[in-house]
Amino acid sequence: MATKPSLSVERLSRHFPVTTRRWFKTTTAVVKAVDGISFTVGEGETLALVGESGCGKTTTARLILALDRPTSGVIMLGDTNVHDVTGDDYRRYREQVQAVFQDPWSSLNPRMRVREIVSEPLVVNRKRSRREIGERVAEVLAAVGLNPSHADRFPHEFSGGQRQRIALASALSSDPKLIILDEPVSSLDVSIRAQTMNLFRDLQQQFNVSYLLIVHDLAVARYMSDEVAVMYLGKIVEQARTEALFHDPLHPYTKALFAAALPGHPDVQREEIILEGEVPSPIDPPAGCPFHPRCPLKIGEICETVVPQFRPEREGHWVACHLYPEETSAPGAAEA
Amino acid sequence: MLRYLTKRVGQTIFTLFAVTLIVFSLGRLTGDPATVLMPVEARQEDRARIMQHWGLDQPLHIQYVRYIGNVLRGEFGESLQWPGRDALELVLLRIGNTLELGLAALLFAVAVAVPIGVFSAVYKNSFIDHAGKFIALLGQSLPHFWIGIVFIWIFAVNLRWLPTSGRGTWAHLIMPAVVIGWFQVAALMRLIRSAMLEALDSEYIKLARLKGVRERVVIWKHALRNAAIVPLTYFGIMIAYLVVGSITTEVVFSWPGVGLLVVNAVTARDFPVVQAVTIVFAFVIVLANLIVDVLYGVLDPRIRFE
Amino acid sequence: MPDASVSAVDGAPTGAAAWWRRVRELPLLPIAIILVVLVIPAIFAESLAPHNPYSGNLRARLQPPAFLGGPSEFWLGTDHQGRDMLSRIIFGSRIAIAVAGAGILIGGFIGTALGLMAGYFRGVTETVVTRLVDVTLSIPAILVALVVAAAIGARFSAVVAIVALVLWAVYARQVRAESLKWAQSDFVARARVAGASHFRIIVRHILPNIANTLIVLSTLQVGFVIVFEGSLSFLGVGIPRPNPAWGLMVADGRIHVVSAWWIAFFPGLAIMLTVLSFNMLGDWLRDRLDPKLTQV
Amino acid sequence: MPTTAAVQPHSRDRDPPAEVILDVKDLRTYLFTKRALVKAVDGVSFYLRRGETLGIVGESGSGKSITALSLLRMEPKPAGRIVAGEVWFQGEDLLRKSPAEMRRIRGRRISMILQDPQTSLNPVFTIGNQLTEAFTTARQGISRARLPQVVVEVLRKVNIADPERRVSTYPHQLSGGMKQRVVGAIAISCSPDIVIADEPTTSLDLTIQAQYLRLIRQLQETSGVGIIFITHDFGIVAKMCDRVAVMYAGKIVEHGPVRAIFNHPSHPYTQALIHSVPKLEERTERLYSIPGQPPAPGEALVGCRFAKRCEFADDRCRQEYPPVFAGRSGHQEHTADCWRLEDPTWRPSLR
Repeated sequence: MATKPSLSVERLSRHFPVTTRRWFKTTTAVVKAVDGISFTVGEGETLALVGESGCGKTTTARLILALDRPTSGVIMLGDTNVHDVTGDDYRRYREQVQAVFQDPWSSLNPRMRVREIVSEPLVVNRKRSRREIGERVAEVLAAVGLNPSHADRFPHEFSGGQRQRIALASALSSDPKLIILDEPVSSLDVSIRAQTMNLFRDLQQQFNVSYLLIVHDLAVARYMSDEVAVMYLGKIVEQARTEALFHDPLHPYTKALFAAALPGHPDVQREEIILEGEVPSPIDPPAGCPFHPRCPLKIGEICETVVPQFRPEREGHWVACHLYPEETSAPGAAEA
Repeated sequence: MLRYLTKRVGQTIFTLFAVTLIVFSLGRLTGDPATVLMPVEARQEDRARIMQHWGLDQPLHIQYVRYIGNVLRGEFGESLQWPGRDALELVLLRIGNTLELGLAALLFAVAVAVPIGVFSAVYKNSFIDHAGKFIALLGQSLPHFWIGIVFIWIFAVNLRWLPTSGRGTWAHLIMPAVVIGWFQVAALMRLIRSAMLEALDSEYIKLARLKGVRERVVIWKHALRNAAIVPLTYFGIMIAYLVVGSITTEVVFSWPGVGLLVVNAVTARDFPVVQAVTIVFAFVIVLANLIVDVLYGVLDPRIRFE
Repeated sequence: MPDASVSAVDGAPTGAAAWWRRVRELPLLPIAIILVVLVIPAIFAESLAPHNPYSGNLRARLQPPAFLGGPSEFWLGTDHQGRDMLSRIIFGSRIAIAVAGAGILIGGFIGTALGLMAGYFRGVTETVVTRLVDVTLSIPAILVALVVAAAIGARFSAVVAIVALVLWAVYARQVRAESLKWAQSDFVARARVAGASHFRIIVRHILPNIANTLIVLSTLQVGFVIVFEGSLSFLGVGIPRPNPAWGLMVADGRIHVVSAWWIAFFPGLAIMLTVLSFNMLGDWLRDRLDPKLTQV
Repeated sequence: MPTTAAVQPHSRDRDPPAEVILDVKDLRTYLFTKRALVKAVDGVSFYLRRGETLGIVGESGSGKSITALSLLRMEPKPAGRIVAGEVWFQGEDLLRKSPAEMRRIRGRRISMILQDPQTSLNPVFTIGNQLTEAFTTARQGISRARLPQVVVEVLRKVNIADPERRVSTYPHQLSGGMKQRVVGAIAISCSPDIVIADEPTTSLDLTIQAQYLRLIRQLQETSGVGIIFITHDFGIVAKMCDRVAVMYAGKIVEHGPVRAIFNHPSHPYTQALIHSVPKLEERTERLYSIPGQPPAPGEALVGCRFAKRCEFADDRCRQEYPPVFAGRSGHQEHTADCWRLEDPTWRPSLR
């Protein structure tokens, strides 16, 4: 929020209908995988979406990548609404938003040479000559620390860390504004993670690209991102600049996540907050605050009935929790 | 489970309709179904009667509705080869013999394939595994009709151990059942082997061993119980193959079953009998598939408690 | 997954030695049998066959093979019409190749196309294709062949059509399962993010990854088609007489099994050797190219 | 370990002295694959005291899981074979036991929790069934009539709500966290002396992981079981373990009490790993990035396994495997295999 936004998401929702038949009675329920979230990714910055499995972070990524259509809400990249564009505008969008996925073993086509993999975003959008494409491939391969001779090899000749570099080279080739990093290091060996994360950070500066980082590891989020949004059951419950959030988490769920995270040293003493139970099913989410059944700091009935509003508790530090009531005015009750 | 069952029953009905549709359209391929459904020397009044029975003067969709009606009532018309005999009656008269042969073949296949499949998975790359692979390869490469004749030449003509053909004592059953069953041994054995290998490689088998469970129990209880579900899906296709096998094999051994009946009927251009056989066979196969699916649902708790 | 950072290409020796090593790894016996029994006779039938396969000498009926004391001009003996068995078997290879080739090409093409679409687009396409596959596979094709033969008689084109009818379902089922798997892979998601069209994704991303499956499947299907065509011809609902189809020859020999076993034996042996070789070749290919392909 | 060892860990005990219940000496498990001989576990020695938690940390392919399986003679067949070593447990060498004797030890005296709860329960048997089997196989002398009650009790011990109802459910009806609790219940069912936990929380969500780790702690406090924790995560070690052994390419390269290792990591690999993991508690300006890749399985290894990626390596490191030296913390149990430790004043400082 400090710099001008590169991507902005407003009240984005993705609901999946679920039909269950029992004894010829059909009931239709709705899974609110993503439920009215809003955020922006600043230019050249990294926003981390943090949460446990099933919180909606991956669905959000798919919506932004236009692999799926939202139920409602808008995703704006610059002035274009992602899900409205067609033809040349659509192609331009495809050039400007790229992705690196979690599993380096399945994210590269085993039947394609590295050259074809890296140049694919350029080839399909047919705007450059073959020579330009060749130069660009050499350029991005060099940027990720691979040498030009690697371009003629197949993915199986590379290790996991190298494959993640190839995926990043491919993402960078069309000079995008935004790259979605979906758990980019979680399937890599521990000794490879640091070099990969450092590379991602270095290239962000070099190419002036924004990252949307989907991640479950809080320490990775702290190291990689400028801003962090914490998701729970399809909603963002807290969002702030990284250092502000890690210094003083406000939402009880964020606090519990921090408490649950593994320490960096045996002498680290933390408040013991262990949430009971598991994340409720998104088919039938709890009324009121979605976190109230597990919340150790529940303040009363209001948590069970009223959906807390997502609002700034401090400058740039937003939270959705009844512990932080609005001091004044702001009529119009909580919105879903 | 209920949802699973209704779905399967629905699919069964759909398949049966598809079969009738195929037979119906094939009967009208030549343009004039009357010539297919009647002997060449048919008299004018017979002609009229048949036209009326199948509604041949009506538009096609009406014909099909009438056709379905006739099929549902089991009226396939009169045999052309044996005038005066109802086609379905001829089929039902002989279906017992075919089922007898099919069952014997099935038992043979299961009795041979399950132990070989299990042992070749447990003792992978051992002698028994290689022997099993060879049997499987051979079984899938030998044409039934030919191996039947070779068997007759060896065991009946030269060695005189078994009767050449026909039905009667259990000795008559041996050769045709083995001939039909052999092909199934091959397929079933490979399936059980790969399902067992997969099961034996799983984490839950590792856990069972970590619990200190005996190897015998690990194999025959934990692994086979899981592995048995996989080949079960193949049983439906297997029954279809048994039918195919029974047709050629019945011809080779002059086994008085439906297969022999239908081949003779084809030679005699006895279309009513051919279509009765086809639909009865399709019914048997589809029903067997349904039973297998139900069994599958019962054996696999992941489906039972869907 | 293993960390395969070492290049497979770097270490491999090149030149004649490597070429020879690769040849030696091939399953030479099945390939040789296929060449000797099927391919060479089919190409050079006119020059290889010592006699006319269609007309025989009735005075030379049921002659035993030359090596069993028959006339030296009939290496494998003669049938009930005095036709030379060897010549008929040689010409029969053409029928086997024609039926297998045409059936696999037609059925394979249709099945692959539908399977790819079903696996990639999902939704209604998938439901329709899988339903049709299930129906096709649950009706034994031999029954369809019987009905067709009863309606219009035995014909070459009908045999090819029926083979294609079975095979499309086999291909569609396997291809759908495979393309479903690949369509969900991250590299397809990346291609879509890059802006690749559906056509490009199917042709450039999915098809190359199932090519091995198609090769293995097709090899294994050759054996099936030859046995299947043989069964139809044996029953008199496949290739019409007097064509020298192997299955027909076995059928001719059935009634003479007591007096002239060679009439049924040699054509059946030709079928067995061909099919066995293709199955061995298919198994070999499966181990090399596609170990995960289960029972076909 | 090589004979030039500077420290004899087995001869000394910490205060108060606790009984060593498992003593592994020079264990070697090789994988004889078609393509290569993989020395997955290449001369590993460690010990476990009653009631303590030992962490074995390493990356994938370091040999940590095969080490754990080898203790129970469950090395992956047919490629894997234990070629040398001793595993002393209650005065007996497990590597000399017959298969039948081993079976009586597995599950009863030493049990194991596997990594993936999704696949480690048999899908066609109920939870109750699989737990009952654990009791009956171990022949605990529990009467048939009392079995259901015992099963419910052990489920209650692992904090499964409504255990009476849960016994008749199948694995697929439970969440991942619940399944892992059931696996845990099977592991503790016969009150073993040692539980080996092979990355039991890697597939669990953060808050579920916290619940599970707390459960393990509680069970250990009440039963006094010794735990060997196999993990790739130093965070787990920091949270759960008393001592830690760091594995790299089939060898234990450093060993010692947790605080000694965290405060004075002595092997460059340990040092690099600790500095390459981002911290939650403080802002990290830049992580240390370890160059290169871990050795591929089957790669011929001479000298120190880490030499290729090590900033401090010299020619001797590349040619000769170092002996065991005392670690920099000065703690008597702290050891590391690194030539640099020859100079007791040496202080590794990573660039």
